[in-house]
Parts: sequence; structure tokens; C-alpha cells
Amino acid sequence: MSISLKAKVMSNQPVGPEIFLLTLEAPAIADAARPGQFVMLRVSPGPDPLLARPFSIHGVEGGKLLILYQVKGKGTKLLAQARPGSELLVWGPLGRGFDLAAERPALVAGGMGIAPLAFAAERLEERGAAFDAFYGLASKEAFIAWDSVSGDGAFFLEDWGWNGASEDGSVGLHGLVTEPLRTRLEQDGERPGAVLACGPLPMLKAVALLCAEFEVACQTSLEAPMACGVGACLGCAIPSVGGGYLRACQEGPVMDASLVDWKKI
Amino acid sequence: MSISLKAKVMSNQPVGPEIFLLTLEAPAIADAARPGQFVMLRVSPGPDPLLARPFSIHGVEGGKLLILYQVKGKGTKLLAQARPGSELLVWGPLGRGFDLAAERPALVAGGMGIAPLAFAAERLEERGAAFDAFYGLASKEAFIAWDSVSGDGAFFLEDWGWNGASEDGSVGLHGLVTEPLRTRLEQDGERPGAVLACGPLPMLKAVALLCAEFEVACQTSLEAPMACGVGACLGCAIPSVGGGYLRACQEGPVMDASLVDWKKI
Amino acid sequence: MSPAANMAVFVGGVRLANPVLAASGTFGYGREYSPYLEPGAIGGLVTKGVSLEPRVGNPPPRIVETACGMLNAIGLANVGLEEFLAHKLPWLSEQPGAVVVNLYGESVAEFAELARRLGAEPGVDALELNVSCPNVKEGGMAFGCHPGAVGEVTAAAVAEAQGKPVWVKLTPNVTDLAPMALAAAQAGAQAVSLINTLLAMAIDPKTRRPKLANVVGGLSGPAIKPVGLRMVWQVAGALKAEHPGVDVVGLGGIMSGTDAAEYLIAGAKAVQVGTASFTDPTAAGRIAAELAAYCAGQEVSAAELAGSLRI
Amino acid sequence: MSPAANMAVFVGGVRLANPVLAASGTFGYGREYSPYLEPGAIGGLVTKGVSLEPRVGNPPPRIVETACGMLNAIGLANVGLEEFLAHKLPWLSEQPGAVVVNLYGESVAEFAELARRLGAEPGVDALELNVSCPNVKEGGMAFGCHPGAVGEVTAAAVAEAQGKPVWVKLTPNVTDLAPMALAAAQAGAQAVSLINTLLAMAIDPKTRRPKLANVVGGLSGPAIKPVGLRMVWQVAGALKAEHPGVDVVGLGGIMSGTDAAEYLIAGAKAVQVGTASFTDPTAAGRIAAELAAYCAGQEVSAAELAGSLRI
Ligand SMILES: Cc1cc2nc3c(=O)[nH]c(=O)nc-3n(C[C@H](O)[C@H](O)[C@H](O)COP(=O)(O)OP(=O)(O)OC[C@H]3O[C@@H](n4cnc5c(N)ncnc54)[C@H](O)[C@@H]3O)c2cc1C
Ligand SMILES: Cc1cc2nc3c(=O)[nH]c(=O)nc-3n(C[C@H](O)[C@H](O)[C@H](O)COP(=O)(O)OP(=O)(O)OC[C@H]3O[C@@H](n4cnc5c(N)ncnc54)[C@H](O)[C@@H]3O)c2cc1C
Ligand SMILES: Cc1cc2nc3c(=O)[nH]c(=O)nc-3n(C[C@H](O)[C@H](O)[C@H](O)COP(=O)(O)O)c2cc1C
Ligand SMILES: Cc1cc2nc3c(=O)[nH]c(=O)nc-3n(C[C@H](O)[C@H](O)[C@H](O)COP(=O)(O)O)c2cc1C
Ligand code: FES
Ligand code: FES
Repeated sequence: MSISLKAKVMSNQPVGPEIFLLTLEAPAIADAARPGQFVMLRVSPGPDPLLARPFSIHGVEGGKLLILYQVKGKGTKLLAQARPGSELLVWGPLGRGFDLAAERPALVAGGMGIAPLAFAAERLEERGAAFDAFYGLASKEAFIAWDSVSGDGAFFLEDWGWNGASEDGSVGLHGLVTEPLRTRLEQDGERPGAVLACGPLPMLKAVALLCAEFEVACQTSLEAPMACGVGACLGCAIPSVGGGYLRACQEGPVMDASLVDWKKI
Repeated sequence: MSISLKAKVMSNQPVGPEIFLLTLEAPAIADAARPGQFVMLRVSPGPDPLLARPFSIHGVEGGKLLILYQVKGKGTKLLAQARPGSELLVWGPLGRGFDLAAERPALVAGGMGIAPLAFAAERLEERGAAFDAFYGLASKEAFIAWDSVSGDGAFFLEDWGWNGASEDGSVGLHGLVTEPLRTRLEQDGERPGAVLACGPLPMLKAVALLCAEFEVACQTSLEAPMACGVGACLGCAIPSVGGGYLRACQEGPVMDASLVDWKKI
Repeated sequence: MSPAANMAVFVGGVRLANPVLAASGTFGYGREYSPYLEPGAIGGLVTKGVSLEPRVGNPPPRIVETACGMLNAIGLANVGLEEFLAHKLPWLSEQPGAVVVNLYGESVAEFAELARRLGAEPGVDALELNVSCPNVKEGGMAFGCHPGAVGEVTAAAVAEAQGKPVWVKLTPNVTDLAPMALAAAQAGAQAVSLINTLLAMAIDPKTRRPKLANVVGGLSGPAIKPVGLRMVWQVAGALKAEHPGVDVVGLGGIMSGTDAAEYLIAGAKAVQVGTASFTDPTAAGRIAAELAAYCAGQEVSAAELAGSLRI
Repeated sequence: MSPAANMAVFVGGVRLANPVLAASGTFGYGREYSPYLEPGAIGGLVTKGVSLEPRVGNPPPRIVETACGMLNAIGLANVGLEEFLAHKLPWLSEQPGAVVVNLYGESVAEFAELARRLGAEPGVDALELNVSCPNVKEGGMAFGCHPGAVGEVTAAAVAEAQGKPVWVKLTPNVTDLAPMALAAAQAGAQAVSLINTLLAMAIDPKTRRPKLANVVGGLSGPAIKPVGLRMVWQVAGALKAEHPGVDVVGLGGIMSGTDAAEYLIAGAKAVQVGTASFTDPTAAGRIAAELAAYCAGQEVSAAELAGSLRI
């Protein structure tokens, strides 16, 4: 059950270049949250900016909700100014999350796509499930958390084993994250039960193509401009293969890649 | 010459119930300021609230501009949150101030009307001119500065001799500020050369009437909703005796009471 | 505290426990918002526009934020009549509060057919004809810009609605709304709802492309409230003079109880909350509560507040 | 840094150093803002509407703030033609930048007379006919809502203007602006300026009275930008097809250089900055500078930017 509440800001810290970690006191949402789901967050109480912003749930800690966000435009700029103690309107958890039941899934994150996938990794870890994890970045500088990462890019946010790839080679493998993924898929015998991906659209397209090629199930987390977040406005249309559209907030944000019309997106 | 600049907030302190003293670094405006003039201040850079708010110049200290304001609606509520170090767009000094040349003027302030008149008193004091000063309030609680005032309400904001009057008798004379003013006007021989008044409209009307009765020149500082503050929008119309209107921001805010059509205002 | 005000209103042939409805297209089929509102918190809801056949709607992007507002070009995407009757109406009928079904046809015949089918449903309290959608090629706004067309569509729907009250949702994108409202009233509408969105556009200066795939869309939200208020005031005045039994349902940018009160004061008998629900899923319920508190403070009933503007 | 862009435009028969003008009624007679702008910072200005006789305007309150906007009901207060010629135009004529005189008559004859008198002034670069003021009883918007009336007023002014370019300022409060623009073009206008304010209203819920003494007023500011952009795009398209020599001057809610760029992209050849000047007296100059920087970044001239929307 989703709920709406005014959540107190516990902390709102920079953790990278224009990247912040927001901690909200929102027990009812935190308790219900599943990886891949998101919340809608009003960055200011006034009429401008008018709409709430969607953010993936990055994790929960006790009754606290973690959101990892990048400053993009005026909403996130304002959000970066939210002071501990202030209150923000938030509702959720919303949408369909990742299905974590597959055998040894492969997690593929690109850039801010790490936000929901770190939560997925945490949950997999908790239940002792085996998984592979891949994390692609433009450069080491793109994410300060990499500073605390060992030379081969093996550690990130606690101790899960993320295989890094960077476009400039400054950390992990030199290249796109789809390259280590392809290597992994090419390994005989131990195919991932599913690929769980979140990141920029070109990455998602490449991952979906790769999974189709290797006939591996692929769950992609998609973005669309959203107004309501609850399935009412029909603003968040994602073209579907059958013609017509799926709602990113309701049938998604995590959608089976085979349902999405990648050519129209 | 009026100028527009982004002024740094030096301090923004509560000095009474919902009353704040704002100090801005705005040397060019401070240097040119005369008592009774005002500035236009944007309380936030975004499009909502859209318009700047007019505030009297309460004083200048070196290159700093003092503004004494009361929280009324959403603009002043936002202003009360402005932190030292932040910048606010401000332009001025604007409008016609008080004429301080009259022989032994009487200053009559009601409520927030103290803001420009304290500045007038300061300037009169600086040039060693004699004057009388009257300050009317609803109650002692209405202005925390009264806490530091002697029993007879004789001191306020430094050492000028303000004669206080309060509607509930909690400080100074019990009654409206027009009562000590009438007493003063009735004194033979030493009529004020002019009355300089700022305060709520009913007070200004009463003062204007009193001055007419005693044939004393009366300068009233008037308020009107303003958009531009510079004489361009014609929004700030004050009905004038000849028919037609005067601009509060240009022909005012300080206007000779005999020019104003008090019945239409 | 003042004693509670009587918030019940009888508007456009429908009795409402309070004058706050959720607006069409912004509240889905009701269920989407059920986690966020107490049952009975609002007077009722207006459904997303229903057409005879399902419609997939416009390609994305369909929405974009603007200063104190938003544009939408959904293109009347909806599940279609059959699915609505089979899977949306049953749940809705069980809820407290009125069910107003917004409907949209591409021809007079389609409007009539929709009115016939929906008029027969006991769970439906009133029909709202959308003759004002700016985001579709056929029908939609075209109907709403000519008094003759408004009258024709309304008369056809009224004739088929089997006594069910018919409301007409009007577009603000006209020189003078009063003739449209009078035409609707003349043709038997029991209320007019206004305003729908203002036809508008947004451009991305980086790409020099329209921000909406549909190029133009409808502006809603606080930005348009002053326009909506003016139109409600004008139309309420015109109806009072010529069709005093026909009500105005006011909407456009209502974000708070006092916004709702302003619409009632201007002459609306009830209001609808649209975009506000996007900014706060509890908005419609909150606004109803705030309006009740306002009425209590002013010591008026909702019915007395309606049209109480003092000039 | 990219090389400076060529910002000069030739619009409505007038050469401008850059496409940013200050809008009528929001910039006084220019001098009010001279402390805040470098000489030559903007392409020129449009004066407050001038009528044959002085007008005192509407009683206060005349302005009220709304969400991302404001309403005004000034009532075309102005000093009148004689005072304008004697004390306002001489100073204006000495400034760099074009002088467009906005004028307002209560009849076709008054428009013609104003055009004759102002057309004879060397200091005047163009005339802008205000057939769209929502805040006066006579004339004003009434002229702007009928293509026939727009054409008649325009033809009369063009006939008297002694070759001086005539622009027509159009009201957005109509079902379809294109016929008005085409009528103006047909009658000899060299440009149409759009949009004027949206007719609107605000109510004080405490007193239940209108917030403006005039009850209704005109909505301006960022709230209306999406409506203005849409109308400019539509009208520019219509003119391009039928009167390619006639330009659109775009305005409504322009607050920044990118806002101005969006209007140019939509099809305007120049823009006007209105309400923004109230929120920042340096706005018009700042916007011109920001637009120049935008053009440099996009490596286009202002003239190339105009109408460059890609659909
Ligand atoms: C389901 C979902 C989950 C998300 N999770 C996260 C997250 O965990 N962390 C994070 O940093 N961001 C996340 N985002 C993206 C985030 O919502 C946007 O970055 C944010 O709304 C931008 O707001 P703004 O006001 O700063 O930018 P705006 O001023 O609104 O826009 C700035 C730029 O961002 C683009 N943009 C705006 N909204 C979106 C959107 N919804 N999707 C894609 N692009 C957009 C605009 O087109 C524009 O180019 C998520 C988006 C969705 C739909
Ligand atoms: C020349 C001049 C000098 C002023 N000097 C001071 C000063 O030194 N200190 C001070 O505290 N205030 C002063 N004011 C009043 C101040 O401008 C308003 O209190 C302020 O604009 C309210 O803004 P807001 O956003 O908080 O209120 P809003 O939300 O805009 O309005 C809240 C209430 O205040 C009323 N109001 C809004 N603007 C004005 C206005 N301009 N005049 C009168 N009532 C208004 C509204 O009608 C409403 O009832 C001055 C006004 C003028 C015209
Ligand atoms: C996303 C969206 C979808 C809408 N769909 C419909 C619709 O299907 N039928 C209709 O009559 N109005 C529709 N509207 C218009 C609203 O019901 C309402 O008239 C308008 O948004 C103004 O009110 P607001 O400012 O409170 O949102 C829609 C509005 C929005 C924002
Ligand atoms: C206070 C005020 C006065 C105005 N006076 C006039 C006028 O005299 N003549 C005119 O054609 N337009 C007048 N306008 C309309 C503006 O020129 C402009 O068309 C409108 O405000 C929209 O632009 P904006 O949103 O940039 O302000 C006035 C607008 C305002 C706000
Ligand atoms: S965001 Fe409203 S339906 Fe998805
Ligand atoms: S505030 Fe604009 S003319 Fe006075």
C-alpha cells in the first residue's frame, strides 16, 4: 500500500559531483519498499516548480528512506538546498520493482542507474542469493564513491562486488558496461537467470539487444516524464511492442525488455 | 540616481513578533538614500512570488541598508528565511522622501510606520534640528524594541525622544497616537513647522484631518500595491484631490496630505 | 472554533456531500487515488474521458512542466467503453460520492451512443460531455467553439441519457464562453463545467523542437486560475440571467480550500480539483477539508457561498 | 567562446540593433528605466499606450499578483497625445534604439487621427495599434475580436501614417488569432504583436470582493508564456502562408534570454519584454544580452533563429 506523508529530512549530503544522498524519515514507505520501486517527491511546497519528481528508492535503513540523486535542473537544484529538519512531501512506494527471484541474476547499472540497483544488490545479499554486478560510468570522476574503491573497481557502497567499466578507462575496465556483460553472457554453462538493468537509454537498448541475442530474460528500469506517479495522468507513456503504451509508473518503471518498443522510445 | 544590484544579506534578525531587521550590503543605494524613500526587493529569484516588495529605508550604516519589516504574507515569509551570505535583488532609492527642512517638525509613526521615521529622526538628530516624535502602537507586545524603553516610553532605537502611545495603555499614553499629537498642536506659540506621518491608513487620515484643523503642513507616507516601483506601471495609484491619481512610487510615497483625496482612498 | 458548515450541495442534478470533485483526466478511474483519500472525503469524481473504442493516445513526451503550470497532450487515451463498464465502473459504484462520467465522441452520434449506454448504468450519477479537448484532431475542441455545435451535441446526449443529468465541459479557448454555456443550457444540460485547459506550447531552446510530441498541449494548474475564475464569473452571470436552473462547476488551478472558495464566490456551485492531485495525491480530500474550515470560519454553507461575490 | 552572433533584425519595417524591445505599458515612456539600462542595450521600446486626450485610468487597486503572474487593470492611463509630443517624445528621440508608439483610440477616427499626428513625427519609428486592451469599456478589445474591425482600424491608421510602419497588437482572448492577424496584414500592417494580456480575475476570499476595482484585469508574466508561444507559432504559420512579408513580434512572459529565443524559434522576428521589467528593472537589457549569448552558442544570427522550430 502506497502512502503520502511529509517526511523529515534527516540528512542531505553531497557524495559526488552534483550527486547527493538524501535521507528521509518515512517509515511507512521504507517498510513497504522493494528494489526498483520509486517515490514521488515535492522539492518545494510552492506552486513553482509545480510537479513532484520521481526518484528511485536507493535503500532503506530502519524507517529511513535513502535517495541518491543528481542535480539536473531546477527541481533537483532546490532539493540540494533542503536542510535537515525541513519537511518534504513524498508518496510511494510506487510502481513495479525488479523481480529478484531469478537464478544468479546480473545487475547492470549505468551512471545514476546505480540508485535502484544498489538496493537490489542489498536485498539479494541479505537473502544470500548469488549475483553478478556491473557498473558503468563515464569516468572515475563521475562518482566520488569510486574514490573508496579498490584499484580493480571491485568495491562499491559497502562490499558488494561490482565490476566496473568506465568510458575513459579511469576505473575498472576501459569501455562500456555492456562489454563485461557480453563476456559474462558468453561464458558457457552459467548464464544469468535474468539481467536487471537501469541506466541511460542507449545503455538499456544495448543491454536489451544483448539479452535478446543470448535469450536471457531482461528487466529494464525506464524513465519518462511523470506528473502523478500513480497511474492516473497517463503522462509517462512508454511505447509497447503491441502498439499502444505502457505507463512507466504503473506497468513500470521496471519492464520486461521484450514488452518495450525500443525503436519508438 | 537609483540603481539596481544584487545585495548580500549581512544579517536578518527577529526584533519583535514577526518583525525582522534586514541588513543589506548596498553602498550605492545607502549613500543616496533619504528618509521616506524606499527600495524594491525581490524576496526570491524564481517566478513565484513574481513581484518585488516595496520597503522603506529604515536607516543606513556605512554602506549598509537597513530594512525593518513585518511578516505579512508569502513574500515576507520567504524574506524571513533569507540567510546571511545570500543575495537579493534590490533597486532604489525610490520615490520622494520627507522634507526635513521645516522648523521643529513633529514625527508621527504608527506601527511599522516607525521604519522610515526612525531614519528621519536620525537625520534630524545628525543635523542638530529640534523635533517632536510620536509613536503609536496597539500594545507593548507589538514591538519588542519597547522592552528596552524607559517607563514613560521616552526612548527608542538609540536615544531619540519618542512619545509613545498604546491602544491598551501597556506603554506610554493610553490611547491613539493622535491624542498626544493634538495636545502638541494645541500648545500655543510653538506649532510644529510640519507633521511627518507614516502608519496605517486610519491613522494617516486622522493625522491629516488634525493638521488641516490646525493649519499645519502635513506630509504623509502612503502605501499602494506596487509592481515596478519606478513610475512605469501606473499600478500604485493614489486618488488626488484634483481628480485623477498620483503614483505612490513617484509623486510619493511621501505626499502632502492636501494633495490626497482621503475620501476615495 | 466555529460550528461545522453545511457543505452539501445540489449541483447539475446531483446531490454532493461536499462541493469538491476530482477533475477528469487527473484522477484516473478513482482507484488510483484510493490509497490517499479517506472514503467520502470528496463529493465525487469525474472519470477520465471515456470513448466508444479504446484509445492509445498521443506519442510521448505527453507532459511538460511550465511556470506554475503544466502542459499535457495525452490525446484522450482511455480504456474504452466496454472495459470501463466491465472493470472500472463496478468498483466506482461501490464508493461513496458521486460518479460523473466524462465522455468523448468524434461525432454527435458517438456522443449520443455513449450517453445512451452510460445513461443506463445505475452507478453513474451524471455525464460530462467533453467538447473541449485541445489535444485531439477530430471532435474535441472543434465542438466546443461554436454554440450551434455545443447545442447539437448536448441535445443528442440529453435525448439518450434516460434522464441522467448531462453536464457540458467547456473550453476556455474561445472569444466568449457565455454563448456556449447558454447553448448547452438551452439544449438541456444541467450544468456546465469550466474550464478545460488553455491551448499552449513549449519549446526546448537547446534542440529547437517542441517539448511535446503533439507540438501543442493544454495548460493547467495555478497559472490558469485567474482565467478560470473570470470565465466562471462571466458564465455564471449569463446563466443566472437566462437559465437560472443551470449550474456552473468551476475548475482551473485550484490548489487549496481558499482557491475553491474563490470559485464558489465567483458563481460556481461545485468545483473540480485537477492538476493539484498530481502535486499531492491527497489534494482533493485536503481541499474539501480546507473549504469546510473556510465555510465554518465565514459562517456560511457551501450553497450560500456560491455566487456571493460582492462588487 | 563562440564568436558574437549578428543580432540585428529588420522587423515590421524597422531596423533593430537587436530583437529585444520593451513592451507597452511596462516601460513607461522609457526614461523611467534609463537608470537601469546601458544606452543601446535593447533594440528599442514600445511606449505606454497614447490616446488623443489624457486618461486618468481606473480606480485602485489596479494590480494584483497571481501564481507566476500578475493582473493589471490600469485602464490605459496616459498623459495624452499633446503631453507625449511635448515632453516624452523629445527625450525618447535622442536615445539609441527604435521608438514604437503604442496608441489607443475609442473609434476608428481616433486611431486614424493618432496615426496622422504620430506618423508625422521623425522621432517615431513605428506605430503599434492597441486593439486589445481588456481593461477599458470602449474600443480596446472589442476591436481586436473581429477580423473586420481589425482590418478597418488598421487600414485607417495605415492610410494616415504617412508611410510609417504600422504594427497591430492583438488580444489572445479570441477563439482563433490567425484571422485577426491576416486581416491586419491585408490592411497594410507590417507586423502584428502578440500577445496582450489574458482576461482574468482575482477574488479575495476574506472579503469576498474582487481584488481589482475594475473586477477583471489582464494576466501577464511567466504564467502565460505557453499560451503566447502557441499563438505566435500559429500566427507566424498563417502569415507565412498568406503574407510572408508581415512579421510577428512575440511577447508574453519572457523572463530570460532562452524565453526570448523560444519566441523567435516559434516564428517571431522580434520580442517584447513586459512584466519582467517589474521583477528586475534591468531585465530587458539582461535578456538582450542573454539572447546574444544564446545565439552565439547556437552559432546562429537572430534572423536565422526566427522561425527555426523543427517539428
Ligand atoms: C522512475 C524514475 C526514477 C528515477 N530515479 C532517479 C534517481 O534515483 N536519481 C536521480 O538522480 N534521478 C532519478 N530520476 C530522474 C529524475 O526524476 C530527474 O532527474 C528529475 O526529475 C529532474 O528534475 P529537475 O527539476 O532537476 O530537472 P528539470 O528542470 O525538470 O529538467 C532538467 C533535465 O532533466 C530532464 N528530465 C526531467 N525529468 C526527467 C525524467 N523524469 N526522466 C528523465 N529526464 C528527465 C529534462 O528533460 C531536462 O533535460 C528518475 C526518474 C524516473 C522516471
Ligand atoms: C512605499 C512602501 C513602503 C513600505 N515599507 C514597509 C516597511 O518598511 N516595512 C514593512 O514591513 N512593510 C512595508 N511596506 C509594506 C510591504 O510592502 C508589504 O507588507 C509587503 O509587500 C507584503 O508582502 P507579502 O508578500 O508578505 O504579502 P502578500 O502576500 O503580498 O500580501 C499580504 C497582505 O498584505 C497586503 N499588502 C501586500 N502588499 C501591500 C502593499 N504594498 N501595501 C499595503 N498592503 C499590502 C495584502 O493586501 C495582503 O492583505 C511598504 C509598502 C510600501 C508601498
Ligand atoms: C493530464 C490531464 C488529462 C486531462 N484529461 C481530461 C479529459 O480526459 N477530459 C476532460 O474533460 N478534461 C481533461 N483534463 C482537463 C482537466 O479536467 C481540467 O479541466 C484542467 O486540467 C484544468 O484544471 P486544473 O488546473 O485543476 O488541472 C485533463 C487535464 C490534465 C492535466
Ligand atoms: C501594467 C501593464 C500595463 C500595460 N499597458 C499596455 C498598454 O498600454 N498597451 C498595450 O498594448 N499593452 C499593454 N500591456 C500589455 C503588455 O504590453 C504585454 O502585452 C503583456 O503584459 C504580456 O507580456 P508580459 O507577460 O511580458 O508582460 C500592459 C501590461 C501591463 C502588465
Ligand atoms: S506518471 Fe501519471 S500515469 Fe504515470
Ligand atoms: S509601482 Fe509602478 S508606477 Fe508606481
